[in-house]
Amino acid sequence: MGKRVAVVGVGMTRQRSSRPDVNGQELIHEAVRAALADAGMKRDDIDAVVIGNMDHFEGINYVDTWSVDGSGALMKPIMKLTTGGTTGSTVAMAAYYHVASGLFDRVLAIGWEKNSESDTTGAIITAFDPFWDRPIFAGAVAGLALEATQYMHLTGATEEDAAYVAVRERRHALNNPFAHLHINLTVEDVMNSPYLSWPVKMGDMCPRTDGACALVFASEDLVEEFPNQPAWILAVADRHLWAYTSDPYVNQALENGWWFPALEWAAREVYDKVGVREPLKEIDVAELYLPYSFAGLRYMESLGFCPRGGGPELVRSGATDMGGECPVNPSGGVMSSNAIGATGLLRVAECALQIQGRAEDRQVPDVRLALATGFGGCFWSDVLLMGREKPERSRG
Amino acid sequence: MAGEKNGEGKEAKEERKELIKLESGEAEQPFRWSAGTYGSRFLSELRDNCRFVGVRCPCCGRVYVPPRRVCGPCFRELTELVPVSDEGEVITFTVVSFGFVDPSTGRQKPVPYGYAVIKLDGADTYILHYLDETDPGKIKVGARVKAVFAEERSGSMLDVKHFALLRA
Amino acid sequence: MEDWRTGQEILVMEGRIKVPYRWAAGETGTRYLQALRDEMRFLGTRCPQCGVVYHPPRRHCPDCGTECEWRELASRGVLVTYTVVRRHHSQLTPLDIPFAYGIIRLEGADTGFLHLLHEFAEGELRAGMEVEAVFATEREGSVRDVRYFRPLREAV
Amino acid sequence: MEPVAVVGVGMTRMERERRPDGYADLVYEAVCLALADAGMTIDQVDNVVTISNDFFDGRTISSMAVQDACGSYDKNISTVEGDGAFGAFYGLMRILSGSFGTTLVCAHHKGSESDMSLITNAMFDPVYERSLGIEAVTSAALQARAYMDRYGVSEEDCALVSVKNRANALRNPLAQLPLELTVEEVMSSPYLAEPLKVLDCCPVSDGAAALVLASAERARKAAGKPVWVRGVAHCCDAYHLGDRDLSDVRALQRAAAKAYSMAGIDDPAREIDVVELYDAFSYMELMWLEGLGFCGRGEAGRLTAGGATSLEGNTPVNASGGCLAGNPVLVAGLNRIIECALQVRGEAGEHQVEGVRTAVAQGINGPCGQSHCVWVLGGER
Repeated sequence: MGKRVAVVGVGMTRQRSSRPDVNGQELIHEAVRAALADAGMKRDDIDAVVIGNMDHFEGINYVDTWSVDGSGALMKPIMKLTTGGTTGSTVAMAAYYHVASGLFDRVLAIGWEKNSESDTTGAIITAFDPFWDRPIFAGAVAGLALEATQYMHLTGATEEDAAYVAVRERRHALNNPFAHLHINLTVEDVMNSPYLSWPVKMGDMCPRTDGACALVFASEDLVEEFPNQPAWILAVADRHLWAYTSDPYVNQALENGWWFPALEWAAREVYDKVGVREPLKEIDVAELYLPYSFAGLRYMESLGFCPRGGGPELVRSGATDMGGECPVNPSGGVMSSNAIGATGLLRVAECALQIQGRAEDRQVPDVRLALATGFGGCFWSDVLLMGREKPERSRG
Repeated sequence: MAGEKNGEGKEAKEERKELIKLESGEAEQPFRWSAGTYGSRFLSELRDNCRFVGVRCPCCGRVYVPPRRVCGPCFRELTELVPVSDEGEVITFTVVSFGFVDPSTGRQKPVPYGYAVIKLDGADTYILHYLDETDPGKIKVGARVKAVFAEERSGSMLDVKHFALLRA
Repeated sequence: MEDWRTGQEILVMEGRIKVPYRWAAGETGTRYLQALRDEMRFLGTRCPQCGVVYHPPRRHCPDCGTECEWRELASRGVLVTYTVVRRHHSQLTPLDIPFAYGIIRLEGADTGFLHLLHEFAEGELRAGMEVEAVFATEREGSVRDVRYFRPLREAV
Repeated sequence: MEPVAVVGVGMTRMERERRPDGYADLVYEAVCLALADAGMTIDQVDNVVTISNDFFDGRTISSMAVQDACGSYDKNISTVEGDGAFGAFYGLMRILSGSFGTTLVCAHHKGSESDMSLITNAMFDPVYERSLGIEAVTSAALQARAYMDRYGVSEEDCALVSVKNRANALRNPLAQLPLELTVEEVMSSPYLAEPLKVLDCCPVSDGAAALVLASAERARKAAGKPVWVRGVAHCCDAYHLGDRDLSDVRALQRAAAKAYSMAGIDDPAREIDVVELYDAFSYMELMWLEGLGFCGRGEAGRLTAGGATSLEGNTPVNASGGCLAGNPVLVAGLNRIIECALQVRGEAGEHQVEGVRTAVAQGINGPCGQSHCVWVLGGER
């Protein structure tokens, strides 16, 4: 049986549009140093390092070996994982399995990106098939716009419904000193912002960000050593289903009304493992990878927070605001900071802080159960459930 | 949490202080991607016959367009070639209006353009392609479209210039 | 029925990834490159904890993470190892063939750094020999502001 | 460590150019072979780890291309970007965690589609090194020179590795470059970057591989003879080439020491029967043999010349022909593990070594073997 695993140290850089004052290794180092200090550790205490980003955003191959000056992996095991937008959550899951395996007791997970160093859309387009997709595809913004169009068509949701999500995320970010965007937007501001790719407007999208995040994962045998309360990983799951950018639309139709199968199936797996039946009631806070506003409607439905088509009503009800039944993205989420390789890991970091009661101005009271997700690839999903109480057994 | 103070107020400092950046300039990574046997069949049919083909899964019956060797859900090898129509239906669409670099050229891609996820008649999976319309008000989910082929064809998706909206 | 896959003509796409990059040297890298560009001087950084002088400079020690301090280095040093390159590559080859890559430990530094060697006679290069930097006339703030290193010539 | 076994293996042929098949086609072939070998269907695979590299594939999220082909539909899946030995390690950990009983690990590579020099130039730092044009072969040449200078190893010593491994490849039907060579022929092949000559270097290859790992309980249900993972570890040295003594093998030594201690091995030369290591360049086999503790530093040339590492020797090294006989990058480390598993099973065919009970496989990441992963496999738990 595997070890139970907790997050015991959190480090992040301030998320910024551009960090020309540091190179990539130095940016990574900032987050690593913060995480080690937070966990009261020295570099020598780390048993292994897991790192992730997307190669073509910085144009650096073999980032695991390149990063050593900053990651602290000198003469240690380091492994790179990359799965696109889900990279950060993938890294968190890999760190979890490193510790759960019993082979490593203290593992550093690092996610980072310097989006300022390239053309983000240009780099993302290279994720898609050079024959079928690449000549036409226009990157994440336009890809998400396809989803938004379909969502509105199927549910009757409006652009204004989505704007409420954008406003909530930016309002929450005002409480987070690490967030990239600190702007107070109104629904009108979002509605009046220019179209990037119809129906997606500037105000609906995440920014391009430079930033890094590092977490320390520790085995149940050692959690007493650390100054922070452990934030336990209760369950993790992912689904990466498709190979071509138009496949997800197919599967929705074929799987008899599955809305977003990758997210639904992964969520179902972690809910079953932990025994969650009514997510909205039972989960105290959610840090979700919502790369744009419409995701804040549709993905809530896929996660079982409301019935299909119920996203707009849920968001307008205030249930996902600070003080609501289940605040979503108290950090401001992806729409306020998106250093892609760091983004999924930041969701886990924020859940850890919430569980530990250390989220300061963005703290939700008495968090016992927190949900983190990663989104990316071709509508792929990673899902992690975290909690305050040590689980009865390991059930990754 | 131990937050890092670096990065605070940097924006202001940058104006005063030079920070060097190194540029990749004209550097590029060239590739010779094989379309594979299945992709080559699809593309040569486009090039030579202005025709779309797919492959049918012997297990679930799905017709994959463009063709591929494996049906993911069934994990079965696909062999049966199936002709599909050059007409179909818009599943979803967008109109791109923001500027970005085309990674195939290193230059800005011309915008605006409309593109769609299209279900060809007889296919169960969809393709992406350009539409001949840039006004989102004039495009509808469910609209009928037909492929318009290029005069000069070389065996690529761009052998189809775009899909034309069929107006009633 | 014959399998259609047998004898299918295979199409190959000549493509490329050409995403433009602008890599930040950072404050540490900028100061280093400015010294090369403006003063034709090499700078390293020293870890106050380990005592190691790193070149190229590091903001923090890769070994212990301590913040490093600046040190001036000579523009000559010892060739640690080298390779004479005989194959030309259209995008990569920086100098006329044959040239060499070398790892050079400058006077004052504890680590070597990678650069080019030129102006050497066939068979002249040896590990342990002294080499000196030859700077470019037009300098723009990159490691190529040093054109290459060459075997140290005694002052004429 | 709880017992975990390799229960199914599959490798495609390694070829200069496998034009009719894309990444997905190659992966499907390897996965089907591994499942058949394990006597399993895809339903018995609990989770999947794929291995690929966005640069080599010319594709961000390179794993996306193989989602259908790796059989991961509605399963947990992740992707390691690095050599197969590292990816397999992640697959192993996912079983040890207790969450999964089996992991399918697969890797693909098509060297024919990219420019190896440009791809490997991109592993060098964009601020300090990349504009110098350094890449895999020229950086390896720096290391070869440093090693040869320090220990008095000759080019002929290295050439002998090429001769031996290409000859071994004559017995491996999956090898790309089986050759009957002489040391003189290697010596007279043209220099790419001194002291490396064309015949000291691995070819550019296309290929894929897959293996199935299983817990003890699940291994009992598999068809073939389980090959147990007795120890595995990895370790990474400094990044900038000048920060390292390139002739040094300390990261490999540390990884090997950990893997050996897990496996209870005190004297590798005596206790290990066969080695498959990452010989992308001939000199690497010598350096890595020393790092793996089969002889003292600087002695591997003599060991090789004495025949100890030949098919008939005490510890045959790269009986399959190694990377010198075919190097689909990333797949290479998986191939090393698979070859070891086949040797332990006694099913390596023409290049089978007599009486193999324990085998060592090694893979590397980064320039000049910066990061090493070492696996010890054996017939007994």
